[in-house]
Amino acid sequence: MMLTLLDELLLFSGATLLVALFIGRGLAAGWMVTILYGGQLLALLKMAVLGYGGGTIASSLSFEIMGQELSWRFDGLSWFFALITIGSALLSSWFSCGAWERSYIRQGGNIWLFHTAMALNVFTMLILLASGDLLSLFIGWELVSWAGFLLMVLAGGVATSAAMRYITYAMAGGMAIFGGLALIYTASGSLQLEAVTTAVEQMSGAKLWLLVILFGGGFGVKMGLMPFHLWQAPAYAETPGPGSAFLGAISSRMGLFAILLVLVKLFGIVNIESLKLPFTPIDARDLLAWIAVFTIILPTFTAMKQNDARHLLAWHGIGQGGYMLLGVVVADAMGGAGGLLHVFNHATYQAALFMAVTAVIYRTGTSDLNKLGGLVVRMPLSFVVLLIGIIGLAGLPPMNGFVSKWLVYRSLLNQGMPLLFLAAVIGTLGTILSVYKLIHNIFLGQLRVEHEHVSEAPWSMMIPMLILSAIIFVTGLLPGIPLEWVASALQTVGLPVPDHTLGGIESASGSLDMIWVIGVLFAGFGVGALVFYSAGRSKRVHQLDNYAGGHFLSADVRYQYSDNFYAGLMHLIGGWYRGSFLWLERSIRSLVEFLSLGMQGLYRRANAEFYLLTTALFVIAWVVI
Amino acid sequence: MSSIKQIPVVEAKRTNPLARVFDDLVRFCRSRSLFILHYCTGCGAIELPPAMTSRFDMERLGIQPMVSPRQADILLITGYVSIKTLKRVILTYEQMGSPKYVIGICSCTVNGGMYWQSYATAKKLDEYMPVDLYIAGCMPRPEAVIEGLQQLMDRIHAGEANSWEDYYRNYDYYLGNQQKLFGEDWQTPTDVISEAKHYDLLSNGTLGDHTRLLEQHQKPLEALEMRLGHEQKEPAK
Amino acid sequence: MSTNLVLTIALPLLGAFLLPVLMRSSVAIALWSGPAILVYGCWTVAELWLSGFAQPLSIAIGGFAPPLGINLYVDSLALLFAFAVQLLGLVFWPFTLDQESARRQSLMLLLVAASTGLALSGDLFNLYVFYELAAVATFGLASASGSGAAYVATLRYLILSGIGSVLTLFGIALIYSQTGTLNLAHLAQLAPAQLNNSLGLTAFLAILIGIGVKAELFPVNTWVPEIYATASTRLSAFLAGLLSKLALLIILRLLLLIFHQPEAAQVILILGILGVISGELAAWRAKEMKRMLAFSSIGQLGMIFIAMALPDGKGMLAVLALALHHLIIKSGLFMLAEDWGGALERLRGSAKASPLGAVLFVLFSLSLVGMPPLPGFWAKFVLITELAAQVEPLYLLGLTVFLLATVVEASYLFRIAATLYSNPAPDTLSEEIPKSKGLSLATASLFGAGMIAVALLIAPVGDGLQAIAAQAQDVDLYITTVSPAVSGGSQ
Amino acid sequence: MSATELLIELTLMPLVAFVVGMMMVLMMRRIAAKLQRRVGPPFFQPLYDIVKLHSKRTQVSHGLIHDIGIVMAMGGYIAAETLLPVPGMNGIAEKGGIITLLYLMMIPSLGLALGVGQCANPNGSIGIARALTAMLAYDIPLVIVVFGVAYAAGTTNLIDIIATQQAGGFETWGVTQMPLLAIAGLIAMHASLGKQPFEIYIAPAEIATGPMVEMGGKYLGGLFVMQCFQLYTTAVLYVSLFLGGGTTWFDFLLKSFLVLAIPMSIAYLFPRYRTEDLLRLMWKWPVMLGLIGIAFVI
Repeated sequence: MMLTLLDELLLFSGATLLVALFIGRGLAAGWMVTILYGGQLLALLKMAVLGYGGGTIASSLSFEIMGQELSWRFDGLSWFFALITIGSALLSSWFSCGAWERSYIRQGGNIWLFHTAMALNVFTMLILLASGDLLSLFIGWELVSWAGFLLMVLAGGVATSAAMRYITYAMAGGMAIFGGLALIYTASGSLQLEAVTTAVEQMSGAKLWLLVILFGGGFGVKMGLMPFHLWQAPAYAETPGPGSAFLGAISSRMGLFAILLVLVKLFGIVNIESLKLPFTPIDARDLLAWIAVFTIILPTFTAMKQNDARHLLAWHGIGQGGYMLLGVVVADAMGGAGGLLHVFNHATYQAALFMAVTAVIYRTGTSDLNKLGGLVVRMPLSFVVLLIGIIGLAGLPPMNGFVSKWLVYRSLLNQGMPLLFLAAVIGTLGTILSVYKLIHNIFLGQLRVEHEHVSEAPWSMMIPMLILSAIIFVTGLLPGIPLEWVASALQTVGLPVPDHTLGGIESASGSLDMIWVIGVLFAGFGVGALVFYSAGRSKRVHQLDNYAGGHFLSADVRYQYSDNFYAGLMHLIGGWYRGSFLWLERSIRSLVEFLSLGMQGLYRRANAEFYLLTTALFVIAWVVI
Repeated sequence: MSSIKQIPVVEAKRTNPLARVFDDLVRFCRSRSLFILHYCTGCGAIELPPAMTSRFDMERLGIQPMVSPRQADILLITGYVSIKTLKRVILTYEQMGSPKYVIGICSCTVNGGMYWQSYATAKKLDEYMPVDLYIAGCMPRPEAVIEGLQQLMDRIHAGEANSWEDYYRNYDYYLGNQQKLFGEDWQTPTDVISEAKHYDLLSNGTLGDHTRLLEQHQKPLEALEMRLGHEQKEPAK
Repeated sequence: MSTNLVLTIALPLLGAFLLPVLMRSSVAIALWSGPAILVYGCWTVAELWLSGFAQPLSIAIGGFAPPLGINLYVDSLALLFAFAVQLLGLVFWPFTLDQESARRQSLMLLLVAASTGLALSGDLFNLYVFYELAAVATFGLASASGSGAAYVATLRYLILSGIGSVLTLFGIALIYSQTGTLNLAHLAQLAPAQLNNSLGLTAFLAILIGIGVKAELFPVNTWVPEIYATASTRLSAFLAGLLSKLALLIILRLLLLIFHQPEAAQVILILGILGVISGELAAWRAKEMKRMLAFSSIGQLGMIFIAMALPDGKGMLAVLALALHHLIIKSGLFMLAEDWGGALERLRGSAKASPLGAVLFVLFSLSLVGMPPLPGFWAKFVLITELAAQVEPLYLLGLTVFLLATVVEASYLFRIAATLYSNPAPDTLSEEIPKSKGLSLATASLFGAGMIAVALLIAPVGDGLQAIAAQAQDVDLYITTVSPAVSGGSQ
Repeated sequence: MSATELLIELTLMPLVAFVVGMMMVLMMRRIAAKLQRRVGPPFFQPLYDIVKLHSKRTQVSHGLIHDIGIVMAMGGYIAAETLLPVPGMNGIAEKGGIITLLYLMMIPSLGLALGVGQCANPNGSIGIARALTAMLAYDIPLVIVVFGVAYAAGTTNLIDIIATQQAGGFETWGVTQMPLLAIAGLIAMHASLGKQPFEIYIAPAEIATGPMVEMGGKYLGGLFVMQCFQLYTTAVLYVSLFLGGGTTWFDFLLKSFLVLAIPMSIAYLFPRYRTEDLLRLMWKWPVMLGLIGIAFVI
């Protein structure tokens, strides 16, 4: 049998899984797995044609089960997501090799399980990305969900409860999709994409609404969209360092992939737009957009209140997902491009950020923002990585996050959606606030006595971080590179493509050329440096030689502002954090508790025969009447 | 970080005429832009607001109040200086950026004034730090303050107000007096001696018995240099 | 060869009565005769199957042709279950050797005989008789563990199923009074004319509730948790896995052959939905593994009832798939539960003590919640596609309940999994941690292997089931097979 | 346009900005003096201050980031000026557009934040926390205004925005087309200057001028330079959004100074707001006005 390129990729990925599974206990295993990820990346790059102008590559693997055709293939969209998946897996696994691995084992972690779970995640994700019909999509979806569960549950303790919460959400989402699948099947008589598209055309509004809700909700759970976002932050944050980098980078984007495939490609934004919400001016698309916007704002401002670096980042991961969905549902050229480009950018800087935080934990043993500070003098490279990461996350030039957000803003502007635009910007501002808190409380301010002897993270962890930082900057300088891939992905889902240059976007209504912008920015820095350094030579002083209103500072006194950052802001908005969703979750939980209590009571009753007779009488009476 | 080569701004014996013009400009600017840090201990503070506000308006002379010692050029001390206060005054003085000037206002700073017999006040301010200018009086009126400031400005322009260098040159003397008051384990976070080296103002008066005493007690406070080393000093927790 | 099939009922029956006697003379023979009989039974059925079994056939006992005589109806469905009975009888054979063992083993044989009868018999009255036999055997076995709780539970079970039998008998009597025959095939012919009325419906419902006691039909299933929690695990596995399915089989046959009233389907649907809700919810708070499994099997049976309620046999395939899947998975889970009894909290850290058991548990759970590509997924897929195709809101309600129930199921099953994998409480000694081991683990892994085999061969298995379902649905085939004379339908 | 011309523009634009900015600082201090019946500083006072600060012997540094922060604070604005078209010089305005400009204007404050952070002084950190909060406060009305203008002009390119306003003289100016947005913009601009009553993050008597607490010598000097740029940029941005930019340097500068004079003459009449009051104010009135204004535009 002739192997297609896709087969090679899947085989490679499967091989990685097997290697991790069988020889994953040795210390060299990490490196071996990492190399295999590299191999997967190569296998993917052999399909690079998909990234530049499309076509599809089918897998020779396909089944027929109970009259269901199952097939797998890759197109531009799959390639784009697969690139991010494998890339982040490669770097995370590289990061985990060597020093981190040893310390993880020293703390009683099971490294074999870790590598296996990572490999399993990548494998299942590739299967999901390759799905050629709705049934294989669902199969891939469930596999990804459970693989993610495995990775999240690794750490035990708090992580276990977080993962349990996740799996309940994920099952709910999966079942919603399952139901939707059944409905579609009855409508179209097949789960092949073409059949579904034709079936959607002559589907009644109500039914399409139901489908949009089922699928949107189901996929939304994984993306952490608004009402279903609670599980994500703790689940990602409590995963062992590199794992959280990987999950944060790509895992929840599978939801976006599925949304693109089903809602955008199969249903079509036009059909979705035609669904009006009764008694209101808004339609399904606006509904999605507003969900996206709330997903941007609320988690971002929740992140601002976190005091654990990993949780803070994880909450931002949820918030950034909103930008992607927002761009995709606005669905004009710039919006679509922005949404998809943001997937790539987010993956890069989120991974870098989680890695930097993990490096800090590796050296100091804590990620509590109130127990750190001043580490820049001890871990300068990690600081640089974190800095680049947060600039990307906050979406400021010169990093890549700016480009994608710029595109989203522009699309909202062109479409004339002021409120959405405003909300998106509010999200960005909130992000700036909370990432400054992050970098300040870890790296700036007063160095604690117990961290006097901390040193920079080892190279095995440093190199992947630096590579990521380089990617973040380069794709910020030359957004044209990823935009090529994004363009071909957009074509496959049938969205318009913006005309882009190497430096950015060409548009009659105002274009963007990052090469120039960054050029002048650095020129400006140069001039500033000239002015600055031409003045007198400066003298470094100890951090305790500091203004304290005439007070004599000493090392044992903490002279650092970290807790209740943004106190003034919280005076105003602090009362707005109601935890309503937590309350909702708890109430649902307790409702189930209550019901199940009742049911057990039902079964604990001794007079079973009484039930029997009553039922008998009841049904007979029912017949007679 | 200052690996970049740059021109030291103020230096004696410059031959380059342009440089002399430049120095002149710099001195002029210094004299016309003075940021004051008021250290108002007991009394005398009351006379400064009028000097600043609409009646006399220091700002027309380019003088304005500042808040933290890092920003200020003039340390303006009014009223008696109790020993406790003096510690703070010295700390503040050492944290100020040179060229810096000290003005003692009111008789108390000159000779203890009405507290000349108190056990708890430092009588002569210039035993503990070089004072550029005393404005005597109990208390001096704003005119006097302005007058004094103008004198200081002229001296700065003339390049004579260099008493701050004296603190580095004769640190041992000042430190000695400070130790007399505060005991021999007295130290401030500022590493004056290394600064003296930094400004190449190290002279034979800088070091002496007292500085030796200081070095015995001093908890070292070198600046935290940025480290790139990957070898862990202590095993990671 | 077809007559050998009768032996699969007769031999165990014989053995059941002779065993105590044998026991007195020679223990060895007595010990091995039981398994031998079962092996023979398996072989007979398998051999019949393998020898190109295509057309269903009817075996008239004693040469009297139906409808007068008693007959066994053998189609692939019946064969499948007959085989399952013999096999599981073997698997769950009480090998323990003590003064009780003779009684237990003979009861086991009796149970097997009766179950086989239930699977094969083509006659309503025989069905009833075998049903009673099975019940009697079950009482004996359930109380055999000897604990007080077991006796109480068995007593309740006894009363309940007693009343159930009375109801069943009442239903059968009604039918007989109406039609004058109890032969299924014959009834199938007469039904459209004579039973398609409220009286027929009453009869059906009476039988439904009566037999529902064994089929764990809501609400006459309150004996389930007690019995399963107290009786020996192997028995529970047998009951939950097989006997309930046989009761289902009876109801299914009646539904397919005789009672086509929509009301009948509706009642089943409603009771099924209630069963799912009550079972899964009750399981969510269960503090003990066996109890949890008991409740969850109530829920699963409820799902099967929902499938059964699908009009004109659409759900046949789903019923089969779900039933067989549940048969494998639940038996396996019960075998695991044998060593993991007691409070769930005790199970902390068991995964380290017995990794294989834990892995099996996770696999079974995954299949139970329908994770592709495990067989459970396909079973559920078949069901929900059928349900979604219906227009009545009640079916869609069923669909919704089904999906929600699955979420609940996942959350409680994986709570156990998490407990297994979590670190043991600091003050527990390693020997305190329960390990799953020995025979039970072996049996469980047997079922696990079976499950994986099915998962791998899902395509052929699916086709096979479709064939079986098609055959079982075919009423005319049934009639013609049993009484060729009346194939014209002239009665 | 040839490369040399572009190069000249790119060098001239920041230079002009700096000079004009210093004049604006002077104007600000003079206005304050006049309001307080004082004479006020001499003409070259801003220059004196900057030269003096850069020529201090002691330059207390708390570390590399401390230095880099100041460099970013100056450099960010220097870069921003090249995106801000002035009469006769467009620089690279069409390469960026207004959104980019707004984001570039955040770089200096980010740099300052980093630099202050390494000073290890809580006063500074509190100052930055307040500054960022203030940014959250005034940027919301600001982006509403920018959205309105850009949507009305149908472009984010500042050159086109100015051109469309200059097309029909005074009638087509932003201020006449969208008066509500203009008012909202004015308030937001005032807050963005960080002058009284909104100077919550300077708060001399409270947190020792917040970010500047550890800044002396050229560090403070750098911030003075940054202030010049800030005043210039804010004023010119407003002029190009609402007052039709400038055709000649004369009316351009006239407009800029006038625009700046408005908040300045209000500023020194009020005491300072508390942080939450600033937020409340900014999120209520200008936002309301802005949204109504946008409603008119769309």
